[in-house]
Amino acid sequence: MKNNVVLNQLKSKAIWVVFVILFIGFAIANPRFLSSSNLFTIARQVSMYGIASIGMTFVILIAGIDLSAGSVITIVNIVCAYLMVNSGFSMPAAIICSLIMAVGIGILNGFMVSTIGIPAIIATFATQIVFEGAAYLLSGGTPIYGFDTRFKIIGQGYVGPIPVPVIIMICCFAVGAFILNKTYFGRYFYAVGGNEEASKLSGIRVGYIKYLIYALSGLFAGLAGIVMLSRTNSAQPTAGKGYEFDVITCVVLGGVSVSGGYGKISNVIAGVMIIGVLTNGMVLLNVSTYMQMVVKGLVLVLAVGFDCFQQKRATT
Amino acid sequence: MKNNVVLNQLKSKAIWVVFVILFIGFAIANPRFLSSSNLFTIARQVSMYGIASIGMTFVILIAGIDLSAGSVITIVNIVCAYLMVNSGFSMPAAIICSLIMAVGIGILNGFMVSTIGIPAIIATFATQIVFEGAAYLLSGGTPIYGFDTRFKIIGQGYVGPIPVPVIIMICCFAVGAFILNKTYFGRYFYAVGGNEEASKLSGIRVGYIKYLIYALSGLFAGLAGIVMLSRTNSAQPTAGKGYEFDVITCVVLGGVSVSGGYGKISNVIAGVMIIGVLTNGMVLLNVSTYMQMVVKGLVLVLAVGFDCFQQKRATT
Amino acid sequence: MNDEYILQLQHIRKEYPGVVALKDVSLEVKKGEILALIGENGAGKSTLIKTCSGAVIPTSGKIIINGKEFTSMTPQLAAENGIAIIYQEFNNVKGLSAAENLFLGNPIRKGILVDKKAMEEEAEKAFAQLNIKINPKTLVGNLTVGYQQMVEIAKAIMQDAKVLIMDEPSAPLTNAEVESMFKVCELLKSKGVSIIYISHRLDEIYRLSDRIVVLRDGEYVKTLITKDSVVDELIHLMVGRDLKESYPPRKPCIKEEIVLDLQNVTGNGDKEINLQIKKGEVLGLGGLVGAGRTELAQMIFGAVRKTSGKIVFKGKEIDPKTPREAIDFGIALVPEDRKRHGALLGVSIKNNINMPIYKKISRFSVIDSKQELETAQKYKEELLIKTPSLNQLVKNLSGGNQQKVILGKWLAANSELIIFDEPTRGIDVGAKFEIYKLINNLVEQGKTILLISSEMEELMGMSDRILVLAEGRITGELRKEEFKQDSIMRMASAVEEVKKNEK
Amino acid sequence: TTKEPTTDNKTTEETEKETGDTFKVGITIQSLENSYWAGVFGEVETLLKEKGWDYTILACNDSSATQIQQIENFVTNEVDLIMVHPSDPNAIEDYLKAAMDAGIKVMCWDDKMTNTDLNWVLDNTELGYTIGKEAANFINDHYSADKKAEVAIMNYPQTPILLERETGILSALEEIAKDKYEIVAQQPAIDAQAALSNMETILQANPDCKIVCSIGAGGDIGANEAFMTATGGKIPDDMGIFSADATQQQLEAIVNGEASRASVGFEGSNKKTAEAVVDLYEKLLNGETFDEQNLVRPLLVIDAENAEEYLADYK
Ligand SMILES: Nc1ncnc2c1ncn2[C@@H]1O[C@H](COP(=O)(O)OP(=O)(O)OP(=O)(O)O)[C@@H](O)[C@H]1O
Ligand SMILES: Nc1ncnc2c1ncn2[C@@H]1O[C@H](COP(=O)(O)OP(=O)(O)OP(=O)(O)O)[C@@H](O)[C@H]1O
Ligand SMILES: O[C@@H]1[C@H](O)[C@H](O)CO[C@H]1O
Ligand SMILES: [Mg+2]
Ligand SMILES: [Mg+2]
Repeated sequence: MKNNVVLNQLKSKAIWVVFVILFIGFAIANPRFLSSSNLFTIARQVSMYGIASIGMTFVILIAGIDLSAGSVITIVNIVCAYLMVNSGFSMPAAIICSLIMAVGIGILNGFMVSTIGIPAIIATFATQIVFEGAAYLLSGGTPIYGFDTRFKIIGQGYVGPIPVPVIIMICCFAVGAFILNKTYFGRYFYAVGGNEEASKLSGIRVGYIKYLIYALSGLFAGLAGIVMLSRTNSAQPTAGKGYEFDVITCVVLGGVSVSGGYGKISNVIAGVMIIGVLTNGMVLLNVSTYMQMVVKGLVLVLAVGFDCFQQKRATT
Repeated sequence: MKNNVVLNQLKSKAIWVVFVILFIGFAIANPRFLSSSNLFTIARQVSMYGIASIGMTFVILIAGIDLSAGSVITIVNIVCAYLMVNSGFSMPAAIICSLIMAVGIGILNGFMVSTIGIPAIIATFATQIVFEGAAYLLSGGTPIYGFDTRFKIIGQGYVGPIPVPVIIMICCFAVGAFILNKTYFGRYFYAVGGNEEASKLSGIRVGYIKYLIYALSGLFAGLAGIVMLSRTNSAQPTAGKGYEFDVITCVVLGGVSVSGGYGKISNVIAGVMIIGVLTNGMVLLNVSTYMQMVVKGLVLVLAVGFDCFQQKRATT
Repeated sequence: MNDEYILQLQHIRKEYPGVVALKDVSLEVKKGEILALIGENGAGKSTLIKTCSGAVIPTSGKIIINGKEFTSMTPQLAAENGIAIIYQEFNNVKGLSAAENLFLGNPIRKGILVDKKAMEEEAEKAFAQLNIKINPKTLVGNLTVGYQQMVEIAKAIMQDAKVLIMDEPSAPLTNAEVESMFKVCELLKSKGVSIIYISHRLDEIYRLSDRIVVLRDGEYVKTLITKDSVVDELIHLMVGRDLKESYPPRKPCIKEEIVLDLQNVTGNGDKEINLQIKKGEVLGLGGLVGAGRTELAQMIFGAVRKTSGKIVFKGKEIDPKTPREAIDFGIALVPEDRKRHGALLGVSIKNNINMPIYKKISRFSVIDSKQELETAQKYKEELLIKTPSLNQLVKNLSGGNQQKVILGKWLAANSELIIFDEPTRGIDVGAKFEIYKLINNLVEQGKTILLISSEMEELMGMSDRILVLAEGRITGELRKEEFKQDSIMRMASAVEEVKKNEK
Repeated sequence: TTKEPTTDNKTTEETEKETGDTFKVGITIQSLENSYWAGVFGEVETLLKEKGWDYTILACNDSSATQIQQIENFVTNEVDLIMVHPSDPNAIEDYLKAAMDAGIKVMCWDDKMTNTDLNWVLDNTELGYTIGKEAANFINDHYSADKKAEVAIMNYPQTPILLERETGILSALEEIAKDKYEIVAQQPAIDAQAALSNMETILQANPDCKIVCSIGAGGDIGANEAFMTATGGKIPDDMGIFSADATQQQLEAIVNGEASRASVGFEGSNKKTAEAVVDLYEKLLNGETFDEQNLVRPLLVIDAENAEEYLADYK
């Protein structure tokens, strides 16, 4: 019986097992992997995925998807940089304005999905291409750079030994977990993801919840965009291209059900770490680009597959 | 009462209305648009979308998705070219082998989705990156070219005034519609998409159906890949990149429900035509790439939004 | 083995994480008999019959069909061996026509082609046999719950099965439909088909069955010969105690204050509905399927908006645009379609019960988890919800316990007016009695109830007054002393009269 | 050609207007993901707008099928000139032939194609070699066989011409700085974001890696950011990044004494490149012929010594 409990615990944490295996594997393959500076590097590198993954977790929890996350990152890069460099906005003003815009894009997604009823995959795909186009139009296609040096702190600074973006990520995870576990609207997210109709009849304003969730997804993607901008110190119209898929991968690796209703932030963290460790480890081992693609695909299948297989066995 | 029937007919064909509006709009904006040569050009240009969209329709009908379609196109390009140029295969042999491979990839997707239970979006995304990587590895990143001139016929030939790829597309649509409406397994697609549990309990081998559907999706994507290869006459490891999203767009524009169970080939044809007319028309009107992205996004939202709005009004 | 038995289940055990649903249950079905399977909610009836088709894989035990032993079963195997099942949850495909649903998994084929025409013709015949008017070409998604169930029944009958298993088939049906279903059952029996019939309506059991198997808490209790048994014994076996009356008495508690006053409410298929309910009253709504009772409830609850007329609630005109608004006014709806509209299946019992009040028990959006737990605990105890833990997901509960969770939710919300739409559908006698007592408690506490029920007995037993609807209009009103089954039926089918009035 | 009769029928005024002023140009390039392209075509657009020409600039996102579609649509639209930056030259030869048959002038950027009026070419292997040469000379100055330079290559093998460039870099290093270096990493870096991330990791694996050769601007900018962070802005003498493209951002880094040491440019700046290419359009459209179908572009090494001069051009 006790054995069973341990096993069940292990199963619900299958993704952490995958993480540990990968971690140990890389540590053996290249001893530098374990150096504290490399571990911080990984944490710094995944910070943007981590931050964006929280909003995506919410969206996927309600069986939605946000394909515009990468575009939001891009446009936040461009707009924030543009405001600082070309419009003479102060750093905080530029950041706040671009985050408001990110939330605005999220609300737009919410409007299309909730009020009009367009499937999320289509609505957010449309947003993606529109704002990718807009980012090019605004920047004329060229990078924007030359910010106040203080701006670097967000993405490149340290508090003691800990990189600032990592601290931001941890705070975001804490906020995300808090929302999901402690607040009433976090409960609503699960309810809406599980059964929209019944949620409505239980008095949940499902429409608002969807607006809220897409707005939050915009906000977290926007935050990731700011961190990215500070890290690269230069805004590129390609900054967030394809990012949404990495983020979705993290979230699904973290066991959030794409059909909605189930998922935990704690496991999403594992998903994020796996992607981080994998990318870092393969570059450390100087695996070629092509092989990196193949390996990433395989790890994804194995990790998610292992999880799904466990669950399938458990339920019949 | 009669009025209502007409209105309902119109509603179920809303997407054709959108198409006609676009068509008339472009015809007025640029008279060249209506020239018979341009209309054939459009038909030829959409042929690959059209062919691939049939498999994607099946997949989306069962509430799945095939993100590997673009990769299948790529790898079919590379493998078919490789066999013809480097391995000395005859043209038909190379085509058959690469189509078998495409089906094989589809079966692999079926295995992951059906047997292991990985969500389709993740399983096919993994397939996508693995085979994109594989295409690079096989080609070394450079184009493969120099085929038998007869190979051109498939993508560039004519029968009378009608381009061969258009004929292939029409045949594929006919086969697709036949499968969905007339065959028993086509009807199973709707059943599985509408209620998987009930289908299983009614004795439908849902697992097999999923294998079949993903295999067909591979096959149709593979066919699109062959047509593309013949059109370009040179295989590139970037050939199908991002194609899946255009194909998904066509299918969803065509009113196939992303939550499964509902959809018709006849409307998917309208979806395909809209994308074709839009791309062609915008070039005729000198719209630049950035603006094209913005316009495409907007048209997508308007077309799907119009459709969804109609349906929402109809059901409440 | 004994040839007399067409189906034998031997030593079936089924474990779920944390729950043993079946403990060593054995059961035999004779050729041409109707065997009733009864037990409280969660006793394991559905789980047991699902093992016959492989929809549930038992942890141990075996299935013997016609002397042939099976250790692993699949839906295909079951069908091939002459077993047809109507599951408790609907199993149709909404996007296919009624005809295609009848032949789901086994279409009439010419090679790889389906013969739609032949299927439609066959469907016509099958529906005619059941005495139901359904166009075979209609998409099942466009049919009402009752008709969907009739399609299910027709589908099972079509299969020419040797054993027909029906899990609460009558739950969504009205009396007339139940009658035609019974006729078909008797016809099948006369042809030598065996039937396993599950129902919580004991009158049906007595009318139909030859033998009765009783389950309790996943265990086999006893087999009875129907004609030699009495109801009290049956109930005692099921619930493990005696239940005296079927409708508990209540103190007179109707006040003068009018809580709900509908004035010419029109929309959602209903026309010019006028009704008043007094505080502390139980107003029954009777009618046939499609009469528009659910539709009326939806409008009062803000789930669908009325097109004209007035809703006056506690003296104030209200116009709820969403259920949330209605809930805030103090109105609750216990919907008829439990799985789709009632319970949040993937969410825990605790969360379900607290769902309408989360905002209220939160400070600065943060939930007071102590209060959350207390509320859930309170209603679990009050309603006798059978569960190992409040964190259990509702989808893992039996149907009746799911219904109790939904009730708990609205009790927690402390609503003034509670609309019950078929509240005891699929609920066992014991629990039914609990719910009746609860309804009494509620009105005694000053709450007001609108009760929609297709069970005539229940409607008459529980209501203070009954209004009857037909085709979206009120066709009659009966005071307690006038309650009579025929009067209600006459009003419910007063279709001609309604049409005449329209002209 | 087919066009002449129509012009003949027009009045002299109109003819003059057509030949002297307004043309319709269709441009299709490989992708806009690289800031070099986006920058140059931003300038080209400005110039075309000034001239009052009709133009359409499209990117095919590395897909030949899309590029073919774009060429076909240009032909339908009866443009006067098509300029292609081929995703894969073999794929579009036939379609350019059709364009030429329709009387359209055709120009190719980067590849030596057959069915064109003019190819404006760059020898990418040569370009790579030039980058490698700069790096190799720097290695020779600061490193030896005993103290080998650890070199990271920022590549992008997904694009054939960039693969050629990488090959050029590697052969220059091998020829000029033989035995004095070791390649510790070859990682993709088309954009600054990926380059930064990869460079950070490379530095973890190889803390002594101080030399980077990049096939383009993205790798340069990202690696520079990584070096600047790692050294706290104090770039040692033996550290350097060598790249192509010479965009404004790269030149500023060189001028400011950051890790970027040299970048191989072409005409000097985006603006100069744009002027040069638009000038070629005009010549082609006015019926000028070229002695050689292939016009080879100059390569220009920009380093600390001359960077200021070219930077002035951007301001
Ligand atoms: N998938 C599951 N996971 C965990 N427990 C389950 C699952 N399915 C059923 N159970 C449990 O098994 C027991 C028997 O359930 P079952 O549905 O068979 O009851 P029932 O007799 O059909 O009740 P009802 O009359 O309410 O339909 C219940 O306690 C239920 O909670
Ligand atoms: N989704 C739907 N699409 C089309 N028509 C529907 C739909 N749902 C219900 N209807 C129609 O609305 C009418 C009312 O059906 P419903 O069964 O809800 O009535 P009711 O009076 O609540 O029945 P009951 O007596 O069982 O409570 C029926 O005539 C039915 O055909
Ligand atoms: O690909 C481009 C072109 O070849 C250009 O001519 C130089 O810079 C590269 O980035
Ligand atoms: Mg049951
Ligand atoms: Mg009803």
